[in-house]
Amino acid sequence: MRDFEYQAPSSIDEAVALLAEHGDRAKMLAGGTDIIVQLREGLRDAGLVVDVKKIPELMQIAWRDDGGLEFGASVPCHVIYKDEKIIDSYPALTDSAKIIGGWQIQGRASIGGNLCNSSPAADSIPSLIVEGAACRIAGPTGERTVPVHDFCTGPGTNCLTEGELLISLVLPPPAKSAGSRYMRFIPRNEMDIAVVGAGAWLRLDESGESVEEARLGLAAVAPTPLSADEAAAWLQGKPATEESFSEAGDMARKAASPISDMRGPADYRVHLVGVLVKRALTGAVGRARGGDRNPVIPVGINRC
Amino acid sequence: MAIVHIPPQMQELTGGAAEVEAEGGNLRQLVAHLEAAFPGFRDRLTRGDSVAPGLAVSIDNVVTSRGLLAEIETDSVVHIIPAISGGS
Amino acid sequence: MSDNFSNSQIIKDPGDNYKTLGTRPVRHDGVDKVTGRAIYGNDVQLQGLIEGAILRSPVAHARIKSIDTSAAEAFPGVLAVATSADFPDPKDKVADLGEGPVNLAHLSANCLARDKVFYKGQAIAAVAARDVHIAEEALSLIKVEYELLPVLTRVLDAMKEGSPLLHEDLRTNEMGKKADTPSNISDHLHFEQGDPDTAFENAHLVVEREFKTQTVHQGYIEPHVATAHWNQDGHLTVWASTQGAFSAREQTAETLALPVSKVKVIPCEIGGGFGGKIPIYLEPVAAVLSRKSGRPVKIQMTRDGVFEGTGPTPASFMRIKVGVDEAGKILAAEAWLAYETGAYPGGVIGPGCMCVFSCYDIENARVDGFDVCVNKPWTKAYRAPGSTHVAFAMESVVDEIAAKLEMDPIELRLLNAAKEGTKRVDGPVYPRIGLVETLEAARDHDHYKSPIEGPNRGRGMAAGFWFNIGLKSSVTAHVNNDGTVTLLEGSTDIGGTRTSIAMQLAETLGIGAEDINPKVADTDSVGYTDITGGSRVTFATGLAAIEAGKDIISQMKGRAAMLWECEEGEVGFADAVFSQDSNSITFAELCGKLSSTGGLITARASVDPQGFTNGFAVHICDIEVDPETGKVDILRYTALQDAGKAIHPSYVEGQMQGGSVQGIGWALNEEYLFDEDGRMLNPTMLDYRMPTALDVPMIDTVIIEVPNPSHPFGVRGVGEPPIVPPPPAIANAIKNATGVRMTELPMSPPRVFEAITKNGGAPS
Amino acid sequence: MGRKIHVSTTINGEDSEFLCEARQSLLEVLRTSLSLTGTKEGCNNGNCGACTVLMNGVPVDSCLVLAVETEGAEIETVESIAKEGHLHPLQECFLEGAALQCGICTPGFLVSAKALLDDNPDPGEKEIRFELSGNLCRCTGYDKIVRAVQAASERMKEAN
Repeated sequence: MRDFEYQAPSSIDEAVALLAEHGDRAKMLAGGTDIIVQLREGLRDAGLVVDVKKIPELMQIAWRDDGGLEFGASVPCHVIYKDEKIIDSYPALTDSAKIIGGWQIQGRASIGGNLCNSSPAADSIPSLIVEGAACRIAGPTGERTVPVHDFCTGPGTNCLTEGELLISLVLPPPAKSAGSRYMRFIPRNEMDIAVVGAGAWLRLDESGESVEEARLGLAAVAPTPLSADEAAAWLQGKPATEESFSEAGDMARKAASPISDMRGPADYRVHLVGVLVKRALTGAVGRARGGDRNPVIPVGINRC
Repeated sequence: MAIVHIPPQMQELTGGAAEVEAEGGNLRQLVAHLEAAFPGFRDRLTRGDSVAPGLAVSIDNVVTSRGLLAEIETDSVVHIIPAISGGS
Repeated sequence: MSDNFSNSQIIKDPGDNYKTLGTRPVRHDGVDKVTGRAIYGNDVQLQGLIEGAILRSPVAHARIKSIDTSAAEAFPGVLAVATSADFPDPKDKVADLGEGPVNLAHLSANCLARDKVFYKGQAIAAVAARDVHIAEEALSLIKVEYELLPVLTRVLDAMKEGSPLLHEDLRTNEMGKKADTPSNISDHLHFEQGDPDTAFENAHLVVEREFKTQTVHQGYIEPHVATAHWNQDGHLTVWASTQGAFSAREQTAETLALPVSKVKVIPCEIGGGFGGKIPIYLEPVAAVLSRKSGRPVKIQMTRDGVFEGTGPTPASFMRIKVGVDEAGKILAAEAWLAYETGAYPGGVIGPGCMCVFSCYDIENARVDGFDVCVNKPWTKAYRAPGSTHVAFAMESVVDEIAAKLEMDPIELRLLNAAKEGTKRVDGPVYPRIGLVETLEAARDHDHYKSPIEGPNRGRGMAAGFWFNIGLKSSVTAHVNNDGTVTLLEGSTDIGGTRTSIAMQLAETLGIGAEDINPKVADTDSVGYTDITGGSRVTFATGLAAIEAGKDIISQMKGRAAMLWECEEGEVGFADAVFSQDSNSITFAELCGKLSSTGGLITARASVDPQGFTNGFAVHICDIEVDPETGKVDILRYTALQDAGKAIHPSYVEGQMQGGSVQGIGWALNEEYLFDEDGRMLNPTMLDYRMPTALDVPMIDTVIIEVPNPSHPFGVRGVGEPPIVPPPPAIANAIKNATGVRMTELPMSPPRVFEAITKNGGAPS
Repeated sequence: MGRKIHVSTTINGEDSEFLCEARQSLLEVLRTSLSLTGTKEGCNNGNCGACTVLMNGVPVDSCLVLAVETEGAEIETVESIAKEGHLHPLQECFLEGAALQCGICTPGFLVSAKALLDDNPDPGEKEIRFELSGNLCRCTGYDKIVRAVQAASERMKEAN
């Protein structure tokens, strides 16, 4: 790979200044599990690599006064999924963090990096969408906040403009009698890229029998991960049953417009959307009713 | 006389015979004997002083690595088969 | 100990009463390998060492009009650039280089392309520089002009009349006879016995099916790597990661037109081969770069270079037809097999044709096999080369027949099993073999007898076969005065064979395995030894060790006779003790007296065993299919094999388990994906999906010790048969779980789901 | 030619300094500049785990770490698993259980397995298979590796 300059700024301002100065010749380095591969394979070119892991804000985990969570864009996955409180509050997120690559990848890869890489198949993005996460972005003109479902603009592209930097992800306080689950389908049981990924979040009414509110996120079925709003809205007020979930899955298929590639034919992917949405909702409702929230080892039928 | 099994693709040389008898204390003598009876046989089975590339000879169900010097008993059974490539 | 570390059962031969054989000592090279001290090919460090990189073709079929390396040569830090112009013209010589005959023009052009490229990823030029980054940057400065040619990626297309030709001069070889007109079909084999046509007419049931398999790679974790130093005295030293130091020496010497005496190959520890490290790719390239730069040069392939630029095992198309009577006796069988040999002739269709019916006693049979050139990498051996393809086809058809006759699949196989005296379709007759015993052990195994319950679950079984070749092996043994023996052997050790060979010498001498110090020696330090392959090392190199042991005993009897002033013939030897009348002395004690009775002893042996045996594997697996996704989950797996005498049972089990999991990968997910232009889409270990630890269960093993009559300890090769049964065993299990018969590998989720859906299967 | 950068770090408990280019991976520097060749390269792409090392106690693929990133970090490689001339229980069990054949993946497995047992002294078979799924082995079929890790965990519990 071609050589490049390396800088590790210790403040956001310093980082923003570097990024603004070098424009698209500058590439950000968090966990490096995507960018180093892309540089090595010549898929991306960099004059300057900006290591953002020395910036305190990007490495912090902070619980907000409202009970919500803010975690730095460069916090590695293994820190996220080892945090009992995060597991309990945002189980879909920890599902995702636990299956991005193997342990060695999770030791480095960050949720923020997964988001900024903006792959249509990114495992964390559907979970961030259904957990209602927003992105705190710093730039030359100051700070702005963007909902995660508006962050990606296409395969490998996002709304970050020149000089901008993702600082952290902000999650709303966990709701009562709510649960979430992320599942992906891959041919192996680990070390693979999602053929389809589905995140589901739902909140039950007092009876615990019907859905008061739901959110659905999909990966690898469109140029960007997306939020299946129609199916989610339809679930409102529906009984929290397998029937409703599989009907919601059928509706979610309509939101999918996948391509055929080496990871799976388009029609197969559309079919899988229904299957995974149903299964993710089933997992989410189990957690909403007090079921185990720990990440599930993705092996065996119905585990993926 | 040793019995030589002729694979179908060589039977054109033996007038269609699938099995012929031949004499020889080793494979070279056997081939010479066959060449006399069936002209062209030597060219098909041998290259220089060894068995032709891609072919192997099994004598009494043991594939020989001794080439044309492999010993042949008077009651030996000889097969001409493809050479096997390794693996593992 | 074995109980802690495996779920293994050994069915011993009654005559078995060995001291060392059958124990499980820690391997002699073990500590170096768990502490990181073992030196593999890429761990070689030399004074002045520089690094090389390879430029590979971006297109699958083209004429090379020109190569301009001037900019690369001028790039700072570059010390040498090489193209095929730096190789001697290989002519059209054919040489036997360890894995059968190889055309040197093809071998040379596969190391650095000459005139034409035949596949995407073929090596074209190489750069040596101060470090690999500089070398890779310089590669991008090499300008190559291509004249694109039509690309053939499918075997049946390449066989068609009037299809574009890869090699204008290639004429189909029909067992020594060349066809008159050029073709992409390099070889056609035809076997026939009995009268298949009439037998099919008389059959009660005839099943005929077509099958397809895709290109798969051996998948060793260590990339190919070679280091070469071309000394000013004209001697070339090569540090290689190879399955055969002498084979690598010959291939390198022939490619460079050097006498073998000028080439020394030092075999490093080797990070897996499975057949893929028999051919050379980098050695002569590193050599010419060293000659031009005057420095030692190391080249390691990138992982995509390994996938695209080395020899995987072929994709295939197969048609199988089998006819049986009411009782299930096979009356006739017919096979039509087409294998892709890839860029150049010389594939594995031969063994494919010999293995397709090798598990059965079939009176009337016909086999036609074709090796076909296509614009893909030049295929090479992969564990039981050619056998897994045909087993997938044949064992699926046999399973379907058993189902149609409502017979137990093992009983049907027992009824038709090959045994001692069975005449193979390619001619030879089997000696003592253990297929029947292995099938019976499977039938009686708890796994096969236990019920399988639950929806979408099924059990399947299949049998598999591979040869056990002999070939040449040498060892040298030095007896030390402390009662130990240093053993130099010529076989490279991929999976613990140092120890299995040392144990055979120990058994011969009646001493412990720990008293032998085995070393793999370079080509200047031990006698000629053929490749590590063909499941031959423990068998043939073991024979050499036994011979050397006998020589040591007879020499030491002479020394004992000197001590006791008796005739050598009066000295006996048993259980490591020499004796005569009242005199007796242990092996170790006598070692201590060697220097005072004429000096320490060296023994050596070079063998070329003519014995030729066979190994059979029978596998049972339980699977569950997810009907909504088509994904197959392996629930339980048992591998049984007639291993002959298991010298070191742990490593026999390891071969069975490792081969099984390679076969599971081949069955479920592994395949080369190509676009229409012949570009591989998935040349990474992420997208070429080899099984991870989470994809497989424990692999239970049963070793059936049916002794090999042509080895004093009854050793059979065990390395290769285990990869053969998994694809059909899993296909048969899928059939029993879902009612769907899969006829294409891999049986990946989209394929299985499509088949289930077509079958009106699961709700979606 | 890239500019050389000075890096101070701790490797296997010893202070270590080296010069590297920004583009050089930790794997490359360990193997070439520091002669720690126990860490192996299988894919140079984060997909096989042969190059696994511990960085600040966490397993990482050293092919996906820039050497310059290790400034101030603590790195542990396979060379540090055996202490004071004694093999670690994992190393003993890998040997006794024949959990290696060619051995090229073994250093990576040992480092990952050590991290696993340090983190969870009593993992079940599924946990072991899951946590080791970032390490590919092509020889053993994993059976003996999983059993060796189980046996080592037993041994370490008995020792404590």
